[in-house]
Amino acid sequence: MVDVPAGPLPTRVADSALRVRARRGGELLLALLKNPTTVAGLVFIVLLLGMAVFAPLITEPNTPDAYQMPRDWGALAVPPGSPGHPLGTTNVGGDVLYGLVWGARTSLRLSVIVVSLTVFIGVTVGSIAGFKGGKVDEILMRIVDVFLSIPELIFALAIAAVLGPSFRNIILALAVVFWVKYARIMRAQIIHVKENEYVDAARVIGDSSWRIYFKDILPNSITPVVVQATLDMGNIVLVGATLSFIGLSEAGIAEWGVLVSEGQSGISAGRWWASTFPGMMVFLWALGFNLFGDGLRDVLDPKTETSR
Amino acid sequence: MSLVGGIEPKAAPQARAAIASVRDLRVHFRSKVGVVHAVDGVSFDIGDGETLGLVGETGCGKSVTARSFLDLVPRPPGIKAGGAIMFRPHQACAACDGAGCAVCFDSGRAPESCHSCGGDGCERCGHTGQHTVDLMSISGSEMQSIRGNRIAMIFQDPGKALNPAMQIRDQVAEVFFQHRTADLLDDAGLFADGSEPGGSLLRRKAGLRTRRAEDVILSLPPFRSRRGRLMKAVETRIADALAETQIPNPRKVMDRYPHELSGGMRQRVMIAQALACDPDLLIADEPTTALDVTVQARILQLIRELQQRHKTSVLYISHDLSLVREVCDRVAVMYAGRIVEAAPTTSIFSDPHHPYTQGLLAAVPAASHERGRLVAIAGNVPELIDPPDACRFTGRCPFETSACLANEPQPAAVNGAHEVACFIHHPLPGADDAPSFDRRVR
Amino acid sequence: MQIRDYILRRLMVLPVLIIGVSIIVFALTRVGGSPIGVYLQTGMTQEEVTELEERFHLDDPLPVQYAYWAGGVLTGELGWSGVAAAPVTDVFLPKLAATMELAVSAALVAVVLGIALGTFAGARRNRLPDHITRVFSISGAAMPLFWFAILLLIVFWVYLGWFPIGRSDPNIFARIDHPTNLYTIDSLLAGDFGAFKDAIWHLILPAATLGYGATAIIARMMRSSLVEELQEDYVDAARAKGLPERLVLRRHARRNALIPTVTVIGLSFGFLLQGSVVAEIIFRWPGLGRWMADSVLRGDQATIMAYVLFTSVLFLVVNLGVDVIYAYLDRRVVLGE
Amino acid sequence: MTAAAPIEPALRSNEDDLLLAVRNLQKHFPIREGALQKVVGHVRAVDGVSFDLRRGETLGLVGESGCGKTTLGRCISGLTDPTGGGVYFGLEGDQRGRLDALLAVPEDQHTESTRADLAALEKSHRVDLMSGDPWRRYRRNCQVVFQESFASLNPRHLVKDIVGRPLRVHKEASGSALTERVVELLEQVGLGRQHLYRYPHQFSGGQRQRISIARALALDPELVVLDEPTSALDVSVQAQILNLLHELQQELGLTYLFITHDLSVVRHMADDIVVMYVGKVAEAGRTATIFERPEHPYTEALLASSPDLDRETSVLEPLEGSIPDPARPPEGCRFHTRCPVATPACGWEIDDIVRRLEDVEGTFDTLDGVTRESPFDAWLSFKDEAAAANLAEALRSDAIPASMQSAVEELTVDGARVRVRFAEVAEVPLTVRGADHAAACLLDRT
Repeated sequence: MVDVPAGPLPTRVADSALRVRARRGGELLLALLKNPTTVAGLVFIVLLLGMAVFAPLITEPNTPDAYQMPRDWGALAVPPGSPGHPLGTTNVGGDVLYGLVWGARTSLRLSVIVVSLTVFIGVTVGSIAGFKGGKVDEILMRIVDVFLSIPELIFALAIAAVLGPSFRNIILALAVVFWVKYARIMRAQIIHVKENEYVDAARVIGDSSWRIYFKDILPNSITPVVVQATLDMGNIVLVGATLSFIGLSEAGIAEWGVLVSEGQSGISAGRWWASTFPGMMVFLWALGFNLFGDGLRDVLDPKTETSR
Repeated sequence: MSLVGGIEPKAAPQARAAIASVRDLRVHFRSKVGVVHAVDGVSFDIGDGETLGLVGETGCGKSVTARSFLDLVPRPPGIKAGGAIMFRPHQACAACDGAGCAVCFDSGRAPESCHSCGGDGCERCGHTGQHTVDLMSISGSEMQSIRGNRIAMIFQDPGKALNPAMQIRDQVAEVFFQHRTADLLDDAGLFADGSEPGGSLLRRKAGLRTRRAEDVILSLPPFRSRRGRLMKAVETRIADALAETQIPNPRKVMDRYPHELSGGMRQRVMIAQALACDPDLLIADEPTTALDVTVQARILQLIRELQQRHKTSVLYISHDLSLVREVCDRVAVMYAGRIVEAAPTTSIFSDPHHPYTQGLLAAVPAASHERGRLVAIAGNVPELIDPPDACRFTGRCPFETSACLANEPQPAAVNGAHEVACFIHHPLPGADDAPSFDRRVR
Repeated sequence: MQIRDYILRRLMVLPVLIIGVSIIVFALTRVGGSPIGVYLQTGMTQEEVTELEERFHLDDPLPVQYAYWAGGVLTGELGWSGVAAAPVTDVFLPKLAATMELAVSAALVAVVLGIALGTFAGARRNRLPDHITRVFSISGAAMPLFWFAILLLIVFWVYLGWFPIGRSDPNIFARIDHPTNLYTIDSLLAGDFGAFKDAIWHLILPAATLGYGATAIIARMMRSSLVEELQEDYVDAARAKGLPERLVLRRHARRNALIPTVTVIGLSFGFLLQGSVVAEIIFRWPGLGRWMADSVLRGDQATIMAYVLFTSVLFLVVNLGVDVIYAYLDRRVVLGE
Repeated sequence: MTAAAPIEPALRSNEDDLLLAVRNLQKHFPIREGALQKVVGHVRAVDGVSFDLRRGETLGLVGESGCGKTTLGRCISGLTDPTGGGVYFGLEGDQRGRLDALLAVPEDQHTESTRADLAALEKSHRVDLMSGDPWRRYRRNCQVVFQESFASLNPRHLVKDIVGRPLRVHKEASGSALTERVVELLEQVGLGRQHLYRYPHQFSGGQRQRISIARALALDPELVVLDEPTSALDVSVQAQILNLLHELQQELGLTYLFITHDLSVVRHMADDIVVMYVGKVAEAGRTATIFERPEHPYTEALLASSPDLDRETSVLEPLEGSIPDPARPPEGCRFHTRCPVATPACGWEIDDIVRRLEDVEGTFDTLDGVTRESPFDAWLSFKDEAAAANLAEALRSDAIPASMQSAVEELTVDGARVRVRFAEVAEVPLTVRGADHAAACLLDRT
């Protein structure tokens, strides 16, 4: 309603494409940092990723397999603040702090692998459906609808159960369940972007439809996928931890869901720390990525992007 | 006086004061890059029964000015930075009780006498003796009683201005329920003897206040027939309003949804809804821009006819000069948040004074302009962020001088009703290099 | 396109999806090796094994096996549940009632609270209530259900002791008969107010666990669609008619904002089904979810497959219902975008 | 259906200045409905249009929304394939004459050789059948400038990439030579080197259209299709763009197909005008003749309704009714449903009964069936005899125009059924009205 003209912004004469793209990136980052919730999300992410990367420095890695929880038989279920175990131990002597730190690394591994897998599969299938259209689109979308009709967690649960409990199987189960989301987003975006006149303009100058896909359609369709991927970095750890909590992962590994599950038996006896701290980590991890993802969506949303 | 579709000119009620006078209106917007002075000191009058055209290009502030009448500018980001809009609402004409007579020029409406001075003129009513309110400062409830009742508005895209998920009947009925509750009850013959079973519920129904649960109660046998009578009363009024705007078969249209009607038909429903309570002032925000040429012509003729018949004053917002020439009695040209020129239609088109108006008229691709020789005003509309105290057309004006850069020209009369805000016509006393038409800069 | 065509088209797609789901479920049963394992006892001879395989048609080509399997499912023969030590179909209904009682009560809370919160925030864009709702709904989406349930348990059961665990006090439960297996309804039918209070008291914590996430999802959608509707021209037109702000909100903006939110309510039902698995484990609630969790741990394939099939069909039917409401509420949809 | 009668192009150019020939172009979009999405009808957006495009001149394509002008533009620029007829490019010497002769041969009288000739001609000249070199040549020579200045530039590309892309695609230049050529193009449209490294959202509407024009000129084409280039711009910015387009045409000898709904813009810019109504040509001719002596009632109404600075306000009654549905175009002359001077032979049909009387209270409330022998002849059956009699009465009253009344050849009431038969009328063809001026109307207004 406010018909304030966009008008040319007084920008210095830039001499190279790189500097302009860098300035553009700077503009986006600046807009991101303006929103307090996004900054909070970013802070959580940096802290958690830092924990994951510097795990060996924070706590001595367990030999032979750093991902197995070290047992301190002398201190079974000691409360937080006791010597050597700032956050206490589980009822089998596992140090909770060690579990948190190395659990962060497991979660990072899980989310990075699953997100990259699902984005790749989803974007490919979505692009084929969106770009080809017609019968191919119809069939692919029916398959996607079938996958989407089974609630995420229950589907992953069934796959992991059939494959047998193991961390690797959880990754596989999550990949099979989560790729459809990206296929649907990508297809919708491509059909939306295909209508824009700059795609017609590219056809008029005689560019090949393959190059039009990579130069015009993909770059303008990828934003919602990036936003969803950021959100899923959080959601995948959430669902993964739930699967481990239910018991589909290997006992004794440094994984937050497993720790919460093992700590659960001590609750009625008042031993709350073994479940509370790992559960909180899952929450912070998911919260961080969700907050940052939400902020990213507002900034990258084409409506706001072009009106700046 | 221009005429459309062969309607002869009408006698303008000169005796009465302007229906609305805008005085130094300022509306600014807080944006990411600073405070935008979208409307920055706008003043004009709308004569009683007159059609005033407010013309300007995108971003000149014409739409913000129009919406300020009904306080529809969202705050934030909008800021009421100053000025006043004095409005003189009418009431039913005492002589003919609204039927229309010579006293009220057949409009059925006559001005209210000023509450504070009883009609002999005082400060509050701007010495007009007529009841006056400042739309920029009245209370919310008072504004509500004016919106849709004394001042109505029609919008640019009728497709968007009607609620897509609501039948035409319910949308138009809202105006009657909101402003004509008592009349509806009388029409339905309710409360004739002072009380009715379930009276309070019926009153709330007639005033749009009932919740879903109360509606259910009202549909039960003891109240059903009374509710039926009330609905029949409002439906007759809706049918009359729709028929007024030449909508064929109004009863059938009432049951339709907006997306089932054509663009022209939707605009007619909007106009029927606006004129339902016979307002004193109709604000038309580019009502025909989204319509085809032939449909636009019919809608313009309809607006003109209704304006003549009901003597409604009209504030017509548009960016199309040749359209405004056909519809309006007077025209005010806006540029960058200010009025640069205002005059009767005939004189502003035949003898434009302000360089911007001249540039605009020369830029319209009319037949008489040779191809390729259109006068294209150079440059772009200026950024209105904390604008300097100078004429806003500088940087694009062919005759500008240092005087124009130093201070802001105020609108002043040139001859009779023709006002212009330019130092060429009103040179500043003592300014050395006053601009003139024979000294071109670019 | 009439509403009739729109619904017809949706109805035609439903069986295709259900068949698709059944194919996936069948594939899952075959992925983990032949299902013969459940029936094998130690020390069986080879002939007995081959005889078993013939009986269960395990030696035929896959499509034929699928046909027999699907035939069995349709006739209600869902196989044997090792966990419940009984055929799946016998145990299914009472457990379904328990889960439904939990899911529906959580859904009621979520729909009412979610819409109210979303409206409250949407109408006050970028002011304090809006930010609070955004943080509430984002944390709701990010909240791990198992952690939230454990926190509730620690605070309200271990330390404060306000709420009991499990579905009901065993002897009160035994006191009345259970025609519908919905414990709250049964107690009302039996007119036993004490039992009803007990049932409600047991229901609060698990319903709160599920309700929080679902409320967050619905509130987030309601807020964003209300903000979008408030920017439409017809809202300004309603104000220009002289309607007070609360009527503009109630009769126009909110009603249209509800339409997309209805779809999300359908989707959040899926969220409740998933959440019930976790909530039932922690609060020892004897529903389908817990039965599924135990079956998963014990590799009891028949139950898992029955559960997946059932929840998917239920989810599809609920969403079809939501679609019909959506088409009915918003005539534009019937015209097709 | 190949036209039996010879195709009479609305505008005929002489041999040497012919750039492009459009012959009986049709584009129908299928309408799918019902649960199975089966095709129930066709939107006949373009329904048989023929004209020539003269080299170096501007042809204005004007009409209201839904008349098919944009679809026609997309067929000519090769963005959409027509469902009938064709766009022919690069016809030299007598090729056009041979083509018209071959197209005029009715389907059954084609011999082997004529069929082969036609196929050969179409293979190398018809835009949607071309391939290899002829296609590449056409593609370079026909460019487009779009209306929505926002959506026609890729928001993620810099101006240097947008304007330079055609040159890179056709490998005309690369590296610094490419940059220089782009700067040259930018200067040609009034921009400069300082705009090279900027994104589209950093420009005003007018500047974005200049970038669009620069891109269109990159391969120095012969024909530029301008699809409502200035409709989204303000008057002063529009003037800048129209002046620029005119200068470029003079300098580079460009041919423009100027598509717009704004009559004052088309009068200012176009040498010839084609007025379209519901997918067909209503009138075509030199701009001056059309504006001074419109022959088709629709053109006359269009000119009268559009406000014009030079003319005193119009006194003509604005048009009745609204634009008919392109999926069921009216018979005979497509304008007869709204035409103030319609004659009995203008194509009155059964649908007109519904169009005219549906707004009269109660006429069709009890109608329960229409059995059609043809668009002109049908039985209308009602539930009660009174309604049937009422309809028959209405068809004799002034509820319907006099010309429609006299077009009724048979009107019999049989109980609750009414049989109505109108005079069968063929489609109204374009008739020549003077040098290079044709109109599709039965009336001769001179």
